[in-house]
Amino acid sequence: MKRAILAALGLATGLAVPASAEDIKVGLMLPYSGVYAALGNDIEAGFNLGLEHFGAETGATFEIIKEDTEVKPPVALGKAKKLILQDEVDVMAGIVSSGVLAAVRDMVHGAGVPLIVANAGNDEATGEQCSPFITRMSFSNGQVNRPMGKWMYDQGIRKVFTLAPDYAAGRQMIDAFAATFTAAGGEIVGQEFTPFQKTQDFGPYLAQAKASGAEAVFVFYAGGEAISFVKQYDSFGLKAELPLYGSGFLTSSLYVEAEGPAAEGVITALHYVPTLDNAANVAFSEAFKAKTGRVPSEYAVQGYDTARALIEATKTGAADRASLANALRAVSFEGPRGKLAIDPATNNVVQPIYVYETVAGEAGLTQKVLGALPAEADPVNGCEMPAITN
Amino acid sequence: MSLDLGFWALQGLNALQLSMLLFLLSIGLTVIFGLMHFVNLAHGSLYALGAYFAATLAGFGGYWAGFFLAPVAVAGVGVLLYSGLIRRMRKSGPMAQVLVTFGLIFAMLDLTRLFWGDLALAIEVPEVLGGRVALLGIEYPTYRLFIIALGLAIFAALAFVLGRTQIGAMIRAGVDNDAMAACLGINVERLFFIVFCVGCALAGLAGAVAAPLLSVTPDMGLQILIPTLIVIVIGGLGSLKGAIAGSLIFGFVQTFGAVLAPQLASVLIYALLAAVLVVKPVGLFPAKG
Amino acid sequence: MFKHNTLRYAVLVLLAAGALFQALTAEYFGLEILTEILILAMLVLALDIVAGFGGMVSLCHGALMGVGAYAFALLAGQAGIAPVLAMAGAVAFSGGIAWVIGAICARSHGIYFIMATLAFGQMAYSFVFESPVLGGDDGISGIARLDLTQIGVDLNDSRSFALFCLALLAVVYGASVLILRSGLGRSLSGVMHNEQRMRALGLTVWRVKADVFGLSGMIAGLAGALAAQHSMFISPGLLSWTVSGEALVVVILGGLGTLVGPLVGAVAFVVLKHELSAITTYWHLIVGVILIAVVMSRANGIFGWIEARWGARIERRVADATRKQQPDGVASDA
Amino acid sequence: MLETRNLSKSFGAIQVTRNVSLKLERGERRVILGPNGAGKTTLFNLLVGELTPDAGSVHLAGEDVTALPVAKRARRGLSRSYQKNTLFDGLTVEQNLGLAAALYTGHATRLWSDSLAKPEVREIVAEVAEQVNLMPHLHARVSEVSYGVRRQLEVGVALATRPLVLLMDEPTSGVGPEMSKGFHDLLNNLPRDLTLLIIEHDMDLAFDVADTITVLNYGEVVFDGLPEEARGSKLLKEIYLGSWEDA
Repeated sequence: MKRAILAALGLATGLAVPASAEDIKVGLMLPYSGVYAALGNDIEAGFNLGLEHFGAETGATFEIIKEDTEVKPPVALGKAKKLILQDEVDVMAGIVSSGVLAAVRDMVHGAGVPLIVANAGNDEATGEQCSPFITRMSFSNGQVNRPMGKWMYDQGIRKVFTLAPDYAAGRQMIDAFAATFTAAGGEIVGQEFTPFQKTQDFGPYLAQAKASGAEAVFVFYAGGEAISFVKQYDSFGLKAELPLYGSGFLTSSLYVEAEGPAAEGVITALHYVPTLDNAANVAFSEAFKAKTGRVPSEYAVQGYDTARALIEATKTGAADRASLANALRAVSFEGPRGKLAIDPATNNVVQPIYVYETVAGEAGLTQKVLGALPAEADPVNGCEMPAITN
Repeated sequence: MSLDLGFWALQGLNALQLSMLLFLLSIGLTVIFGLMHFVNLAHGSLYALGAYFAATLAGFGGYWAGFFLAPVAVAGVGVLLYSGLIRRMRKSGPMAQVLVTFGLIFAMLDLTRLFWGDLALAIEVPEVLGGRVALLGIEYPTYRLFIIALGLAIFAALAFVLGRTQIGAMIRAGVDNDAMAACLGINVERLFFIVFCVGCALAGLAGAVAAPLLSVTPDMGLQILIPTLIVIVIGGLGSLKGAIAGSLIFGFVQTFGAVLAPQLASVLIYALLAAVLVVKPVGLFPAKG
Repeated sequence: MFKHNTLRYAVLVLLAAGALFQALTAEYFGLEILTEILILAMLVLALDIVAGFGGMVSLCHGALMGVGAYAFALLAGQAGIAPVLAMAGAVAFSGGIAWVIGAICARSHGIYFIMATLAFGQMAYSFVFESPVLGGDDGISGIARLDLTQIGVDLNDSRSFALFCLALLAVVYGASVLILRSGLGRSLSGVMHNEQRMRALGLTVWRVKADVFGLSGMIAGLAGALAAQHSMFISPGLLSWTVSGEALVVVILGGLGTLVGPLVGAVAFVVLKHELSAITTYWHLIVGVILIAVVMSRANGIFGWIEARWGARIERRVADATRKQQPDGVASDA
Repeated sequence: MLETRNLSKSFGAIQVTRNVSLKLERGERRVILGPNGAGKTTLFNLLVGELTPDAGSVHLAGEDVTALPVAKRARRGLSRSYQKNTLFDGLTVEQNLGLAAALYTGHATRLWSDSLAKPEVREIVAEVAEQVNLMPHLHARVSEVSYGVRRQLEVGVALATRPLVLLMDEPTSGVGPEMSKGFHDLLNNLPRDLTLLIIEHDMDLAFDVADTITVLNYGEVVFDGLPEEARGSKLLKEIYLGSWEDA
């Protein structure tokens, strides 16, 4: 969006505010149309809330320029170029789909503009393709699923059937789970990848899962596919004999209402659960509910923490592209999802992973946290982080 | 993996279920084409609209309110489309029609977003159709059986109407040669109108029926459009036989392709379509020779 | 049958001047938009040749462009071939694919042709989407632009790249005119006006259709190779049928079968899209409504409308002028 | 030059061509007579390849062309005009002739030259335009000229491919007596070595130009001979000429 929204924050109080009052231009790249529009809206709501909550802690003011990526890589790349070269933003944030991130990566890296990734989780972005300018506050595909392998084995599950959409993220999520599950001693008895965004009927795959002799099914689906999958899984009556596990996106609070009772009893792992019992989360989720009337999703918290990371970075006095990039890599704070820090080796966030079960609550479905798995830094995955030179 | 008879029976039912859903969509599109030579690319959008209407209505009056009223509401939209656009586009070439309805896809996609937002909606399966039925030695979701039964019932009803009733004879005459039909004193214009509305209602019904199975999202119409087009082109435009044959071919190729050759699943159906077009450029069972 | 007239020349000169002016003076984002227009213009020229002069309404030209883009990326990137040769290879490859599609679809007409090309386009899309070698959904990044430093041009500079695209578009326009004015192009017009008669006169119709479709595919492939270099990144979305649909929209918006019109359409479409998407995320709705209005208006697009309104008047004036110059009153055939 | 052997064709249960055997010598001008529905046009379609026969064969200049598609037969010198104008309506008369002529000269599929600008093509166009009296209309669009001119063009386009054998399907269909007379001259002006097969209803014209006459009835050859014999044939009178004598 061309209309710049001037967020003049951090005035008045004057107590903890550092003396320097820099104005920082932020390019916010999110999908406002297309299949991920709902995600984009949630991230933005979280981001705005983050600015509101923590903006007073820094002397910097933020001018936000919003751009719609439409989830189309070429469109997003054009918008990124515009933000960097024409609007001359100091920092960029957002990006939902991995395809879009892959498209803008070279541009951002080449131009030396710090980018805070607020969703896209492809492993390479903080692996082989890592850049000192790209810091990820959301998650990596492997990170979310890796702990689940061991955890499920520890629950006594030995044979698992996996399902995911046939694209890079789907494969990365499943691979990470399969690696730790088999390392622990479990067996993957079947694996199917369904045509991405083209599969509406999961029946054929569910029949295969049933016939595979597995003790449980582990899946990754998100968005509309997650809703269809969970409902169809339940309608085939598989939930009782073949418990459903997965990546937490499957039963994200954004979609769980649409899934209805079919989602009850599904156990998944994610970096955020709305019902986490800590002060930061209570404050965040209360404020988010008051603003939007919805329970915050993992996407909302990613937006929230992205804003917070930006503010934390500016608190160090960083105001230009290079210093912001350096400051972002050193950010760490305690937020709604617990203690977060950026791993300087990959620039990916290090965070605890929560296993939760979707259960019926007083007002609709809610999440019961079964356990918090300790934070682990991703393997370096071929990332050779060059130093930033001015 | 133990692939016993039950497994194949299950997959067969899955294929049949998918076929019937596609049949509900393609029959409207194909008869509209056969009769009016009109290609409505926005047919998928009407399906999405049906799902949204059903989701909204289900919020007030439960599943059955959506099931019965959504097709009516979509037919109402059909009336608007017909009097506003379609009637004026009748004499235009296929390209103009493709483009106008392409524009409609754009417009209707954003209209659904405007009215219903970007978040996915859902409908619960009604109590009666929840659960599973044991048959052929397997358990199969009742709702899916309901879709199969509904598809077959609509097929039977349409076969009866087209084959045994006066209006059916009029439609067949119109498909065969509309100028001749007009000469025989058939009010072709009114016939078109009726068929178009029924086609829309069937698309709406398909949407309402699919909604509890899938999720209701703005792009569901775009997703279903290509399969529907493949069905009617394979089957041959304009005929009931073509629609049911095309639907069955698509359903079974898609389902068993996914099981037997997952890597090829999505290319397979296009390759089949290309093959059909090479051998029979007008599809397997066209309405005219 | 294609013919330039005064109005067409005038619009061409205006467009070229406008593009040059924009290329030399525009700010960064202006250059982005200009390049987008130039590449789209190339694609719609390719489409107008087959649809406007051959009656072959293709819904696979977006896919052909994508094939060109992927072929370029693979040849230049993975295979390490010199970018100039990779571009030639990409053009040849997409031309070959287009020839085969044209040959197979030549027997189909009207809506069947549209559907058949749609099927082939989707087949290519699915193939690319599902191929890990081609990057699947994530696409391929890090595509290098042509290296023209030897002649003192750095294509990594946006302005140079825009000028480069403009030059290529001019070449492509010239080539399109030559194709349409060649024996092959004339015969294609004959086929569009009366396929049965051309056959009865001894023309192997499918060959002509396939040949022209192949040539058109080469142009689409070139557009693809440029698109890949422009964004330095490609993804399967490039091959989606909606891209073909949009290209068809542009051709219609501009004026089918006028060659100049689609260029006007490309300018109008891209500018409209950017202006609207800056205002609202519901810009598809507005574009959809405009499209419906244009097609319903029965005018042959923007340019067709201008041609019908003012073209006749200008032609008459020119004819009068020439008649005055030639006292014997023999008006030359323009 | 053109020969058929036992040509047969049915549409469903209706046999429209029965065992037709014809033989035309080079330069022969033959008129086909027969009532409506006798299968004359079907025979033409079989000859040029727009229909495939159920049985029998077609030979052109001694070669069996039964298996050849329309275009290939045309390139071997078989040309036809249609009963219902089959022209390039949006184009000019000159372009109509040029498209056909380019197919003869071989410029029709070339990419490097404009077929219509080629001297060889222009020469044929001028010649044919002269032959069929189209000179005044060359630059007019087909849609702008009168029906009579279009009939002339219909023959002109067929002639512009410089055929060995020309099949004319009712060239005077729908034109007035004055025009008919014009066609008479036109036919007489055609080169003598061009083999002609004409479906014609205008009896004066038919008997005047014909070297030989074939009469079809219910898809069958019921008469094959000289015009004089045809006039006297009783059988012919019964099935066909009765109506002519009344006229």
